[in-house]
Amino acid sequence: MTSFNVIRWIVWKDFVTELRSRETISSMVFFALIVILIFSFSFSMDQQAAREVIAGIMWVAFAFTGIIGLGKSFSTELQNDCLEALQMVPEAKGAIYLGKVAANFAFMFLVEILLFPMFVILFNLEVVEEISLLLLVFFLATVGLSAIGTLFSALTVQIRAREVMLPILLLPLVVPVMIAAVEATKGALNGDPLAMYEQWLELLVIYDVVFTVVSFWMFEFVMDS
Amino acid sequence: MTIHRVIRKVQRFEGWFGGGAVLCLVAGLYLGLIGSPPDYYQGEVVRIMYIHVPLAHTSLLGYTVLAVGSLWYLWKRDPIVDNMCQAVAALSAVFTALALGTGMIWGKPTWDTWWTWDARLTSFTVLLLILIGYLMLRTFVDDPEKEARYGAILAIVGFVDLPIIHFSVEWWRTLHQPQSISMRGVSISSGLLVPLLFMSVGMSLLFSYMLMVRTQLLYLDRLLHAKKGRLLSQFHLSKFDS
Amino acid sequence: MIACHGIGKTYGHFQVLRDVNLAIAEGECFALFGPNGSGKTTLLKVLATLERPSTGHFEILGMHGLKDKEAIRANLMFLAHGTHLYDELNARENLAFALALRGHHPTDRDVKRALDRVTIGAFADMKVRHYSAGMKKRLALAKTMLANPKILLLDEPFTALDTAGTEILREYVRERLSDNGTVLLSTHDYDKTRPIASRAGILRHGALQETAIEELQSDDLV
Amino acid sequence: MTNLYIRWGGVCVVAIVLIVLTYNHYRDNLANLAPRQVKQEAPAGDIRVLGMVQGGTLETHGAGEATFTLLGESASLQVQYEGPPPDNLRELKILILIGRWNAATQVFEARDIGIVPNYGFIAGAYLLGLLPLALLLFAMNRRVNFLYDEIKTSKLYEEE
Amino acid sequence: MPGKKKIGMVVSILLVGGALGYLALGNFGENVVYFFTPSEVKAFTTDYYQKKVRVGGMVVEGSMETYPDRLGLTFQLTDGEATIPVTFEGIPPDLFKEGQGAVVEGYWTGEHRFESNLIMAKHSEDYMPIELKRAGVELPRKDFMKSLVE
Repeated sequence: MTSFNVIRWIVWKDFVTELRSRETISSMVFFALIVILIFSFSFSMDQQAAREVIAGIMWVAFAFTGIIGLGKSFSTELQNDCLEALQMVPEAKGAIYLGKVAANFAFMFLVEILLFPMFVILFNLEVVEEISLLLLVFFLATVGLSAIGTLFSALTVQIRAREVMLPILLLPLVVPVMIAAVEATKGALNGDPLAMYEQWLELLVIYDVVFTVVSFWMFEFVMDS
Repeated sequence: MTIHRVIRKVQRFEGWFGGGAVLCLVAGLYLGLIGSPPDYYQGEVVRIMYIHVPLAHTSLLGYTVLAVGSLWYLWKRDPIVDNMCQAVAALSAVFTALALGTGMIWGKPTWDTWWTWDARLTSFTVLLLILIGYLMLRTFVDDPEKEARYGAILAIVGFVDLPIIHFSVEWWRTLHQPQSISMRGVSISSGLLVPLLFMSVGMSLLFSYMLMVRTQLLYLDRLLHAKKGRLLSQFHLSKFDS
Repeated sequence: MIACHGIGKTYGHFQVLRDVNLAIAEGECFALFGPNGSGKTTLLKVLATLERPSTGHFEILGMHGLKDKEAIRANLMFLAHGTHLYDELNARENLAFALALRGHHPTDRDVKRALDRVTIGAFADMKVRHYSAGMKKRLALAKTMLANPKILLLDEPFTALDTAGTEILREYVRERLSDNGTVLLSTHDYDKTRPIASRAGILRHGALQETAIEELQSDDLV
Repeated sequence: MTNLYIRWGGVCVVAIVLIVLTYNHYRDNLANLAPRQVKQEAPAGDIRVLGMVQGGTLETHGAGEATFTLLGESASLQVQYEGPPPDNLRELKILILIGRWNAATQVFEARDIGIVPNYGFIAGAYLLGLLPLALLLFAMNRRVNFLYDEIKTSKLYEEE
Repeated sequence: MPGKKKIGMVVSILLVGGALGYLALGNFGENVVYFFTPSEVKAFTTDYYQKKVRVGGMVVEGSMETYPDRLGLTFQLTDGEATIPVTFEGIPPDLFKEGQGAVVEGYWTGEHRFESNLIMAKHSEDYMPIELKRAGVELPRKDFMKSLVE
């Protein structure tokens, strides 16, 4: 099981690097806090109004912090040309992809878990009942974002203007994730009956499956000429 | 290099495509603007359909060609297929933008708004954004081999994403009328259908013709630059040897 | 064993390599000279399966360079200009990670011996971030030693290395050659290369000219 | 190059013929009057009046008869409609009425109802749809010709 | 190894194709609550009261009434089985009229009235000349509710 080993080592390396430098997660959290702050300036909200727009604000914050994390994920590989070493790994590239997806997913999910209480406190939400459903939505949407985001992070890191191109290429492609995540989050926060938004959960599952598989194969062509 | 030969063969009929496009479009325009009656409900404005619907269809056709060509490129690595992909992306982007534009003009008198975040408008906008991203991506890579490869990856991922985007925005909100021509039958009366068919065929022919011209353009461009580059290197070498 | 057949590479409108033909047998060390921008690094990257040649093809150990990339990579190390080291990891972790990706799991004793051989054993638990350029180069060399590949590609290996480091590197190259390995190195430094290279060639504007190493003059190499 | 210009000249001629034909076909429908003009000028014969059906004034009597008030910008008209069963008659809708103005009773006697034709939108859509395509194609054709010439004259061409 | 890769590829294509097919063709479209029908609205439990929902149906002929003094109207929306009263504030879209389909967005109140602030009129996908329409020609119509869904 060498490919499983590769996955494990990639995740290990990303975690140790992150633990020692704390660059990615701290910048993600800080950026998200600024987003929350700016949104709280631009909307003066009572609780009812907050419920309408909070899901959108939340996912805007999550998506942009996620893009910061995804961009970092491969741009750290550029120091000392480590990317070349990854490209020269004899194993199939899919293992590297899965390792990177796992690491990126973990970082993004961790940041979302850290930020969610902030939203609850700052926007006066009541969520105690629906917390497990919300976590499920976060989980599914983050899998989708990191699956396709990892592919494009690896792609854009090898071109000019990479910081600009990652969101330009990624955001149109994750439109379904954003719509589904926002609608499902809104439903859960409103305490709507599950029947009203379970379709969005199914859409997220479909998206996750499709893009994990497609990106897995495409990653080979990103890393390998 | 079989595809090379096929392309060369098709290119020979380029003129037929162009001529056919002009004939069909002229017939379609005459029928659409003069020969066909107004709709019972929308009145004269329905004539915008004859230009809007073919543009939209053709841009989707273009995206399909792009995805198939990209797969082909990743498999065979034939540079002329990549030239075709680049050409079809640019043309699809233009056709999509024009479909959106004419759709907006149709929306004003019928829905009383230039723009609404309706399902099909949204998904076409996303399609346009993906195509523009594709074209931008290609300008940011120095190595033509990498440029082609990355472009192909984006095109394939985008193509797989297209139905999901379509469904997600469709459930999210929809206002656009359903398709008039579908597996369940045609709900356009013949007087209005004939010009639409003419315009559709004409627009597809026009698209194919433009695609051929543009592929040729990019191929010649590449050829010229390659030759020039080779001459440049030769010049350096000869200077060095003397 | 390396064999190139008419390799060419174009970047945009610029032709970096033109029709490079080259054959290096087992136990041979080929030195690639040439001014800056002549395409040395590009040639090495093509052979390291990092870039796809625009024209031509090549074989390494009898395996097709575009079809059997994975098998080639298992038998090849590329000591590139970048050292392929992670700044936040220490020397041991860097070695463990890089080799694990290649499917090797060296024992602690092997690691210690390799680090001692490049004389950085004392800094084994220090983050690479605090290393000097020469130390990084030595650590990369230790990594190569542990992987022990049949084919060794060295991109300007003597830069940043002091006299002692150069000697360690040359010693290792000799060891590989006596073990029937193949070495291709690009360099500007005629004097440091002379003792190990068995053949040499000059790249000029992407075209390779093979010459006997004795005939090279150092002003040729500017 | 001359071939190219001849071909595109032909396309332009066809386009102009189409435009002229279309304009002729619709010339009669282009003139509309506002309710204010009708009241002031009291034109005789068939006229076309454009306005909005005022809310709460529509009364239908049978299939093909109705009375309502047509609201213009600064004036309104009493309308009596007699004709084929109207499909598009509803309150708060902008319409074109075809009929005659009875100056004696101050009632507009409509015999047909048309939808606002919005020719401007149609012309705009067709121009927007076709003009950029034509320009783009023309530019590409010219560029291809230019490239062929360039490759020929600079003696760069050889079979690859 | 190539054999393994081939199996992986086939499995992947099946997975992607299956997921997309499920999305496009499966009965997924049917249990999507894009909008409720009036009969479903009538059966709402209190959970759904005051929740923003969409209801699709046909505007009952002759049920439309406008307010003389302000913009807005009331009408009945039906799906053939149940009929609900709808009140609407604002200017209705140009295509909205009796006997046509409409999707309204708003709240179902406890008093069994639907308060809407957004009407999405569907202009039907039928196109025909006015002479034919007056002659009473009907195009082969599809199931009405189905035409709303798609």
